[in-house]
Amino acid sequence: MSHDPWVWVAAFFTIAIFSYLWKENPLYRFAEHILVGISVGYLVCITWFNVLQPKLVEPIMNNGEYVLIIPGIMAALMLFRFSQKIGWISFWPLAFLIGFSGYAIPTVIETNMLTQIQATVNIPLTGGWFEIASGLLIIVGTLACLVYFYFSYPHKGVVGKTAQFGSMLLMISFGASFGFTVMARISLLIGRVLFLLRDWLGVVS
Amino acid sequence: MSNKNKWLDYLLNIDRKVVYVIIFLSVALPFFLNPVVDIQPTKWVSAVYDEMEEAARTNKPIIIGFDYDPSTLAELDPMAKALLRHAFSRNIKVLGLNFIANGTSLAATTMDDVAKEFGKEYGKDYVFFPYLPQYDLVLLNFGDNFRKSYTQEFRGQPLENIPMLSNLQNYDDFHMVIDLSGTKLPTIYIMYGVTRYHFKFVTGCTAVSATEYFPYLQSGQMIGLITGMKGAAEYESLLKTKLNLPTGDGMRGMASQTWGHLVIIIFIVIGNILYYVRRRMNMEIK
Amino acid sequence: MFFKKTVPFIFTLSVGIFSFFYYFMPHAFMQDLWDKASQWAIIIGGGAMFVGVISMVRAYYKRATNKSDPNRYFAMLTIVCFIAMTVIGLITGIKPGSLFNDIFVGIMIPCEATMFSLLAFYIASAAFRSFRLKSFSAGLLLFSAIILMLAQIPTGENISPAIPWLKGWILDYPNVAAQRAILIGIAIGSVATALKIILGIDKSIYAGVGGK
Amino acid sequence: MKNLLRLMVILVVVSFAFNSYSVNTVEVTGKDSPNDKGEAIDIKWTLDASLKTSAIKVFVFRKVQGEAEYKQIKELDITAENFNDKNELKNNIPYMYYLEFRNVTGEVVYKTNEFGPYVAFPQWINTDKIPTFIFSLIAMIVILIFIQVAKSGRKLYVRPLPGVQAIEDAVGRATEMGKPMIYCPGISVISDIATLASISILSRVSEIVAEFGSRLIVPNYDPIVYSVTDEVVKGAYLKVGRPDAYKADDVYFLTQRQFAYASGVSGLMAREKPAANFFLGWFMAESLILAEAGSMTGAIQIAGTDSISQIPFFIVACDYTLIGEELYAAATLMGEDTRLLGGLKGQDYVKLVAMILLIVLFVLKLFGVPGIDTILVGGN
Repeated sequence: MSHDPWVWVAAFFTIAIFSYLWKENPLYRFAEHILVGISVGYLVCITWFNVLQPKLVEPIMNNGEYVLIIPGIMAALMLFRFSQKIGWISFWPLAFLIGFSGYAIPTVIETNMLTQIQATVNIPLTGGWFEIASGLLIIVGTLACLVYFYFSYPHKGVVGKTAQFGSMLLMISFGASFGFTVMARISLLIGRVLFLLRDWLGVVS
Repeated sequence: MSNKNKWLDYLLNIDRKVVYVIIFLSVALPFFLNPVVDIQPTKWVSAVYDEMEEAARTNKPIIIGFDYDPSTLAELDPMAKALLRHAFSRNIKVLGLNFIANGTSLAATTMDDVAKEFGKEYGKDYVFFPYLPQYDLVLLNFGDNFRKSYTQEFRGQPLENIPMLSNLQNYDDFHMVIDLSGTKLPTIYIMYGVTRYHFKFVTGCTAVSATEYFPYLQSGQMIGLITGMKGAAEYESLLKTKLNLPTGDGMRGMASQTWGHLVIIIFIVIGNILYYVRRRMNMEIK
Repeated sequence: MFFKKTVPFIFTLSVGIFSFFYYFMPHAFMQDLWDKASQWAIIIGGGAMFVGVISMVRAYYKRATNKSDPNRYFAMLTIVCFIAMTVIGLITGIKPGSLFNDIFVGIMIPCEATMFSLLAFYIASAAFRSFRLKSFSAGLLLFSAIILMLAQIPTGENISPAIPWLKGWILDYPNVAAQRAILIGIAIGSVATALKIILGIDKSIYAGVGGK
Repeated sequence: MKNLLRLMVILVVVSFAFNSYSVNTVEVTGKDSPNDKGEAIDIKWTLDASLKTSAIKVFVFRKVQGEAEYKQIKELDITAENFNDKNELKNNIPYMYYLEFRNVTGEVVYKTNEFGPYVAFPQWINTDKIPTFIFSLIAMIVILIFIQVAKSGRKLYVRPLPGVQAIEDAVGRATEMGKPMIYCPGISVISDIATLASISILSRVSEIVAEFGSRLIVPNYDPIVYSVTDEVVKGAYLKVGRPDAYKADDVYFLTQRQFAYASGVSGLMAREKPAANFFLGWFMAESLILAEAGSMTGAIQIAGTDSISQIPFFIVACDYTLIGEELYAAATLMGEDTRLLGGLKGQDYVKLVAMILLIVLFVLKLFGVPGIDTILVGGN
């Protein structure tokens, strides 16, 4: 049995959230509302200590980089989003931030398209018949799945068959992520149960 | 006929709470049994292990991105601890990064705990950088010189006072980059880091998003992948067999993982059998 | 009209075109300008984080002061916790060992981790009550899922070494083909989205302003 | 005059930059590292076996040509065979180098002669990225063309989708049985494409509902999406000429917290016992709760999302699932949103270009055409 008060607090909140399984109740609402308040307060402090202080306040105060006042003002303008009259002023800094998605266009094309196509083409069709078949499966399979997501030609005849083969590969892949998701969800529960049994009650080593 | 029908109805519309109790017991009870011992590490986990050994040999530091928050703590924290234990036991210097605001304290605490185990000193053997927004820009500038984005480390000292960082500038000075995350960040690391600077990149991900990283493994943009709590258990078993380091929470949860999975598989099978028996009976009545 | 629509459009277009060509032009001229712009963006990004904070405080403040809302006192509790956590953090700092960090470990971790661990219960009850083998696709999906699940646990390895091998093969071949096609589809989608935003064709980013 | 002289010196010096010095057992070459903003010189060396065993460290020394004293700039492991010198290196200045190999005790095992001079200079264009530039232009131009063509109102062909039929059948069945339908537009913001597609489908579904007088309940997650769905459903009743039949409280804002929304909709399903449920838009982990609660009431369930991690659950728990971009295609077939149509067709033809590129390169590689394996991503 742990003697650390914070472990007891953590155990209380764990049980409070688990109570939601029985039914939505005031204990759960109490824990949820505290979580919302604390996590937003946490965000404010992290933003201040890790971002605004080292990147804005200190450079201006200590090193006199007064040019940084401009981004500082633009950061403040973001908050005018909520005013009825001059809400539009918050568009300016937002527009500046959104502009950086200009870099996203070429990098997405190189990273998630050209490199992928290049890797598919570079698959070595050598070794035993099984390696060759598996390699071909990736090449033909990628094409088949792309055809499945192609909407400008009706899925009839050969194109229909390719799309069907593509949808089978998609189902196998979704099955794999389904199996992984089951493991992920169970792991989250294992983490909490381990906390209750070991760190709190100490009935388990 | 009717009582079989009654049983079927009861089972098919069983109250959710009964199912909840079953899954809870199937996860809680195995903790009282002795833990699972041997696990066969998969190809991509062994690749990460070998790459860490290579980092030890070339004596270059590594970067670990702790991009997870409490919601995915159960899968990624055991992984972080296993990787840190491996790095510290081989005297590899570690630089911690973080782009998930809610996970900042988590990462700082984990690094300090494991460093204490190996008597490693903050600033000399490991250092943790603060949270920054606009991670795409930070990752891009990291390839040129990380001092462009970071002026202080997490505890507030300027980077010049950190002995470990003296002759480090960008990705080239690190052997590899490991990103632990359940979010889209590993893909961001590849798009804004690997594509431009071609460093060795490894991902530790939650099992939910594992399947989407395999194209990057096949194309070589990513050289290793650790998947969920099982991946952490595999890495711990490698550390146990090769470096005789104690196993952590990953292995500890494997018994419950086994029972939990078996229960879910049985539920799916039984659920479908009952469903089809019910449908055939409805067919007969009509 | 000029200030509301045109100025933001000029910002987005100019930064958009500049960052597009920065990708292809490593020259020092582009690099220095990029360093300046990205440093500003990080500061503005810090400011953007407070937008979320204010929208939450407004929402809960409205509920706290609304007489008829049954959860009135809970909303007040949220506001109080928010102020308390902020003040504690600003006083004690955020380093491990501070009270701020203890509250994070003692309250935020259990609440958030337990909230998501509820999903294990939901997937269990869904597995029993709603995952049905209704079509060939669902059948193929469940077959591949069960192979994966068995291979995750030592039982799978004990049943036969073929299961872990089959899991490896499924992930390295059919899964790569399917996910690669999805990746290419999403990549083209995000190019279209980014292009529409930069060229001002899609203005929905600016929707919802004015404190409704 | 001075500038001309300096230019001459640089030209002479640059001509030396590319040759290599053979320095007895250590072969050393150096050049400006390509495709960068300058300030970087690549040094490469090859060791013979004897050096690899005796020495364990390599020390790189550098000085500006003409200066007297060398400075140690880098310490490397013996395994390293190249070094990209980037620290405080200026462009257009000739640098001289030499290497020192030291053993375990730190004693110098071998010292090369000085080699160089090497000059770093910036490049304006990164030649490795030219294929990316070409493909980016093609993609952008194709997308923009189709956005304009769709905006001009021309009809663009989109293949028939079984999913559209499934949605219309589900609405028909619920109308026959006189039971309500529940339509969830997802938990994302209005600017998300999945939400726009869901709203486009909602407009068609609410038209059918308005015509036959059945009941459609739309619980919303986002206040702004709520205001849009409210207008869309009201508009459908207007279009069909029965504005009075529109029940305003069937379309409402539920909550903006993930699990509260899921349990709220589950409670709604238990109470209303709907005949059909529609989950169309962006979903996260709560999709599992919605699909399960719906399947318990025996309703027909149609789902559609581009949130890849949730698709497996919808497939096994619902009667029909629109996967990824099928949601956008269904939206263009059912609604009249020209933006969605232009986006879909533009992306479709860029996908076609990608498919053709894959096939062509694969065929070229089969015929053994050289250089195919790095054609798209440059030499690195």
